[in-house]
Amino acid sequence: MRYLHIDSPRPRIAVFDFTDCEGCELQLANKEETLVPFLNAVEIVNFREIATGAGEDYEIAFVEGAISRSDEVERLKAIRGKARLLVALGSCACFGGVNRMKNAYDLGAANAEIYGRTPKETLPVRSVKEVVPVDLEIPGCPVSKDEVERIVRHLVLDVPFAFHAYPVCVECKQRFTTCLMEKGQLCLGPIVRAGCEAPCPAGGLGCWGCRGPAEAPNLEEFFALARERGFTDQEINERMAFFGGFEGVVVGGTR
Amino acid sequence: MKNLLLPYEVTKEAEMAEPLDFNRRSRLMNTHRVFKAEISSITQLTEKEKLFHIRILDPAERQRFTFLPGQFVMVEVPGYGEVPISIAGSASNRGFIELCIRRAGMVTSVLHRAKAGARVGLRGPFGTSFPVAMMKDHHVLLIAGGLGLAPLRSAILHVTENRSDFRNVHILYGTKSPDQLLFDYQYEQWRRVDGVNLSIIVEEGGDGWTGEVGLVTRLLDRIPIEPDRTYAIVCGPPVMFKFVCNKLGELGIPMRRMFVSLERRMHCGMGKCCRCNIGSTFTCKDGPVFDYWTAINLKEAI
Amino acid sequence: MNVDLNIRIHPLTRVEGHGDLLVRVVNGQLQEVHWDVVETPRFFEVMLKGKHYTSAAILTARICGICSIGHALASVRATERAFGVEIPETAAKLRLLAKHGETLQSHVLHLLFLAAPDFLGLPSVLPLLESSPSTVTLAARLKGVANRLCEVVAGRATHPVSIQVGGMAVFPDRRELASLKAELAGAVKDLAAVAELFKGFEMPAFSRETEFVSLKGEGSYPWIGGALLSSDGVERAEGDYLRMTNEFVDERNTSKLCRLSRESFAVGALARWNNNHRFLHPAARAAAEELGLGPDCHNPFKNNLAQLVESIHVVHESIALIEDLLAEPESVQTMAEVSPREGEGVGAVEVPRGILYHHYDYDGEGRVVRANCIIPTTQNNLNIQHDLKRLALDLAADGADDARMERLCSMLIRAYDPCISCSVH
Amino acid sequence: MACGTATRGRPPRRPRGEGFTLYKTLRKEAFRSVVEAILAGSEGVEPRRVGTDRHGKPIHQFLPVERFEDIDFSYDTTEFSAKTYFLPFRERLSTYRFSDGDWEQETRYRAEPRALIGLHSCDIHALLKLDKVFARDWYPSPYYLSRRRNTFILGIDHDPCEGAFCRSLGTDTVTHGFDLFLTDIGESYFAAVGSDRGLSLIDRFGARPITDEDSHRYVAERKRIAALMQNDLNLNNLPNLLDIEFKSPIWEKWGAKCLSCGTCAMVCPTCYCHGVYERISMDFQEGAKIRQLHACTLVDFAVVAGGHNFRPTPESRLKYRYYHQHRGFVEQHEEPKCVGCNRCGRACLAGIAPVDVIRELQEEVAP
Repeated sequence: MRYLHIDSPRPRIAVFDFTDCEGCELQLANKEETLVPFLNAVEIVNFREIATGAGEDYEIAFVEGAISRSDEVERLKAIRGKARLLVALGSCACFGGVNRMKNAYDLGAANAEIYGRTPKETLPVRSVKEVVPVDLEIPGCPVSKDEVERIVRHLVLDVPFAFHAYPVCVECKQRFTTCLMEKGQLCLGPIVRAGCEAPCPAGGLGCWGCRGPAEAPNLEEFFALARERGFTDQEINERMAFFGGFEGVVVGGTR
Repeated sequence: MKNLLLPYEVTKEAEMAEPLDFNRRSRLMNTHRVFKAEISSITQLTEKEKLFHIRILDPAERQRFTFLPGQFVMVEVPGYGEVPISIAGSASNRGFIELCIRRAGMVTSVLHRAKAGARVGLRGPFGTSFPVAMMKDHHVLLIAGGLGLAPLRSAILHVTENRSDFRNVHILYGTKSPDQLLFDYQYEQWRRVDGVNLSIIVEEGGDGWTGEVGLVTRLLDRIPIEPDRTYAIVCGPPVMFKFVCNKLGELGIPMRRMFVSLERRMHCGMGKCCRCNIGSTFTCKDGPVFDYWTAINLKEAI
Repeated sequence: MNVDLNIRIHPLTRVEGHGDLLVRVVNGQLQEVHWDVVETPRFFEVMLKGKHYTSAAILTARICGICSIGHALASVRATERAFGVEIPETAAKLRLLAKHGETLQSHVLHLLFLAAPDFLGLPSVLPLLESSPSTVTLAARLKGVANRLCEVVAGRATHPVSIQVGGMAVFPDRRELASLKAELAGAVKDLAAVAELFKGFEMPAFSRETEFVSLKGEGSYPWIGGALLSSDGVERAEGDYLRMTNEFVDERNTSKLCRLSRESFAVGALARWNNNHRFLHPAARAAAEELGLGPDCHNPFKNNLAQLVESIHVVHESIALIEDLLAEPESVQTMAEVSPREGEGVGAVEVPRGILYHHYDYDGEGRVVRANCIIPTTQNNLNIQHDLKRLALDLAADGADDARMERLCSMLIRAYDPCISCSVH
Repeated sequence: MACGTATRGRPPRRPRGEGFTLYKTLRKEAFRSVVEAILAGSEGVEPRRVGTDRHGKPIHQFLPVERFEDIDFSYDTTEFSAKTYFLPFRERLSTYRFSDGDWEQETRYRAEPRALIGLHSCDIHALLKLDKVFARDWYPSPYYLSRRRNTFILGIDHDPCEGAFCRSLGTDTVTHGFDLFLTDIGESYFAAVGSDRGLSLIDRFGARPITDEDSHRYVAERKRIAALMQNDLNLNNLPNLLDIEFKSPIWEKWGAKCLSCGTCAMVCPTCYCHGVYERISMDFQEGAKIRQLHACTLVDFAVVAGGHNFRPTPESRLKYRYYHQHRGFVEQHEEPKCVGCNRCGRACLAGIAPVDVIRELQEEVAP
């Protein structure tokens, strides 16, 4: 790519995964209409899910998943050591994701319940940035490929990227989705960062907050209006805790 | 309902036949067409600011592009976006347009990486201008703080090029530190123009600085001012022009004869997007140059 | 021949999740062969405890990014059976359509992106971008149709949103359904091209007598719910899945392991083919014959062919389903009333890699008391190990070198299209 | 006055449909044929029932409809306005094609014929206000004009909508800005004809000149509707009031409630604030310049390059919204931007309704 008389080489990227479902990696192979140019825009040197051969000379590492085992901590640190830029891909990497709910349970008992007398190693779930410094976080469960594409273009051209500051409501309006709160469902849309194009409310599911909070959300008013509509503090808290993006935010003082 | 009216279309030829009526009721219909231009040279002014010389490629379009000091253009970097930039060069120069651009957002950082020869687009010019015609036969105070020198430079160049039109001319310029001084290589040239006084001041001098230290308002203390025969143009951040204008007010200059240039983020330049609105005023078409009376009466302006 | 081989692959590539392969041959004698699943445990069954029924499917979809629709379907089915909810017929059709979208997407991803490079002697699909861009375009087009089918019907291709307890939350946009129907007609042609490609691939000659477990077809090729069937003659009700799986834990794996009548059994496309091929669409059966996939096939490499045959089947069935759905009136109901009650329910669904079970116990408030999920790859893991052992023995006896041993062992595991993250949930 | 014809280099100042209005009557039986004739030749957008809200009330949207049966003319207010058919949420303004360091710009603004059937008078007023910004002000927008000129508008009269305060803004009746506007006068419709294409259409289906009796019936019907209007908000003093109350604690109170979600502006029939951004295609061969509607209540509306936010608080943004609606627009165009449809009030989850905010402002100064 040569533009404005600036040469932009294809960045060498690697994709790694940790405690996760690999759904975000899968998005990298989705959005088929632009898949070929997407794969051509970068040089993939390490991507276990789709390619054999593990190059170590990458500049940008995309890391999917939360961290929940000691070998993962070591592996992540090694990746951080090699990558010029470390990108947390998806809600698990950014916030711990659904995995974070595990931390609310006794891990010993959990292990005994699942594995009986042969327990497996497990640590409380952490997000990537809780273990190593992160340069860029792309939230979403799964991530939006469109957003990933935009970010990759910015990485190729080496210009700063900004996420939408506003909440999901804007994108529901854009696609004529009738407000689910008006239909009687709980929806975190008013306090969650847009950029997903609001597929969930359009599919009949209120927002569960996988992208984390929008910029300066009005939590107090949101809690008040949700309560007014008959939703309990427990419901709201469970919803906000689901993807880990609202860590530390609680309505009603108990959790 | 077939055969409804087709949309009105404008060809380049038709458009060229229309007078380019800056910021008055323009009939130009292809509102987003840009002049294709080339960055002919780039000068690093400070760590964050570069001066771009930009030449419109089509000779007829180049000839047609004229502006008044204080106006701005939308600089289009295709694929990245548009940014509003005040013209820093002389209105009499038909060869190229000078833009002093600070690296701040996405588009400006791309521009900072561009090399000479790169092609960009220009839309405009837009907005109101400094009242150079009214200033004729008056004393002139040209005061800038920081990046404010960029829009003010077009006024400075107008005044120096038409020196005989004006009485006493004072240019006062202040920045935070010496390394932020813009166009330092031109100060000598401006000073040599007969009867132009240039004073520079910085807030924090540091080693090697032998010039004045303090706020730009300090420079005003030493200038003899004839309030009823003086125009002032003040460019800089709101906090700076507020202090300067208050001081000028104390010296007896009427607010209607002080002019300031306001900064907002224009997206369209045509008074449509509302992003640059201050209260009910569009900075892009009612501004960016306002007299100080109007400016202080804009809700939330300062 | 006295050959020494020492193959360690950590982790295996072009599969979903982390698994290690180890083969050690000394003096032509097989010393050790292991397929170890080392994926990080996530404890979904524990996290489900106390969750409201409305969040169970949303949570369990996150077990797997590839078969999230299958998980959501098994989850809502388990819950609906616990609550005694009958979903509207239209919802059942929509669910099957979403299921087909996922099956096609997953099979195409496996066949063309993950498996085909083995047959072409390439490390991945990426070099094809240069050497054979039309193959990549074909794969992308097929996967695109499949993903759009999921998006239109389930709201999203990964982690669906419309599959909810009681039915489907929305009826899809009719214009989009209609355009999908046209696209699927194109997919029929594209799949014929894929079949041509695979006809040229040499399936390794390998066979091992295996017990195959799947849903039991009754009138149609089975995908969602119904009786469970083994090729060794075991037949049980959906709710009796525990006696069909017999899960246990070992030291080396973070995935559990399963067995039934023998030392191990297999699930997945080949199992479904063996148990239910007579219910396939005629076009799919014809393709099987062309590809050399016969009934009672015990060559695990041919799971690839069974996936291809199933892909053809689901495309044809999807076209018919869309025609049906387009005939539905505007006012058609897609959700049933749901009132939670105490009780338990099991949902069994044929996901791309085999039969998947979700089992929940609910309290009277509709909150999960106990949950159990058994994943296809969990059921396949032991069978993969036994297949590997046999394959390694054969190859060692044949005097295979490192490269051949590594290639075929990797291919064998890949042929199962294992979903390792899934198996360690 | 005849409508201007487009000539090269001189766009008409007025959009089609404005100016002289003539009246006819149309038999009710012919109505369906009129609608079907429109649908046969262009995409039709009509009020359509899409569900029910949590109180069991029907929700309507303006959506493309293919069959007459699917249109629900008895709608109250649609959740979203019809502005999207003139100002889409997202619109490509220009395309740049790159080649070896250079680029070419391409701009298109052709619109396909469309018909909006069943608009209420307030929504037609909304279009007239948008006309002032995009068709009659400096730099008329070709994107807007091409859609406006290619959209056939058939309006209908209706009983007052719940919560609306259109009467306070004079938007409960309309005299221009449409092709046809129908009022139910019993056996037939009293049709106001705003364009030649509207006239030739109803003439094809047996429209007749009005009689005195038709006029009486029409006036009676208008009286009946006017009597049903509930809101009696007087907005005359509002522009002035907004200046005086710029620092009122009222803004603090409502600002604290505002979610900054932009819903009010998104559903508004006249809100046109937008942002312009560009995207490069994945193959780096093409750049697109895109206009996307923004909202003055969104957190980053007044952020400038470098990061400074001129309106950092919800309070300052909400206040600006009212200021623009009822003060700024008046200064520019001699009328408020608001049409009183109360879509923003209905859609606001936090319950910020313009009627309440305005009443409080007015009471604040009243002793």
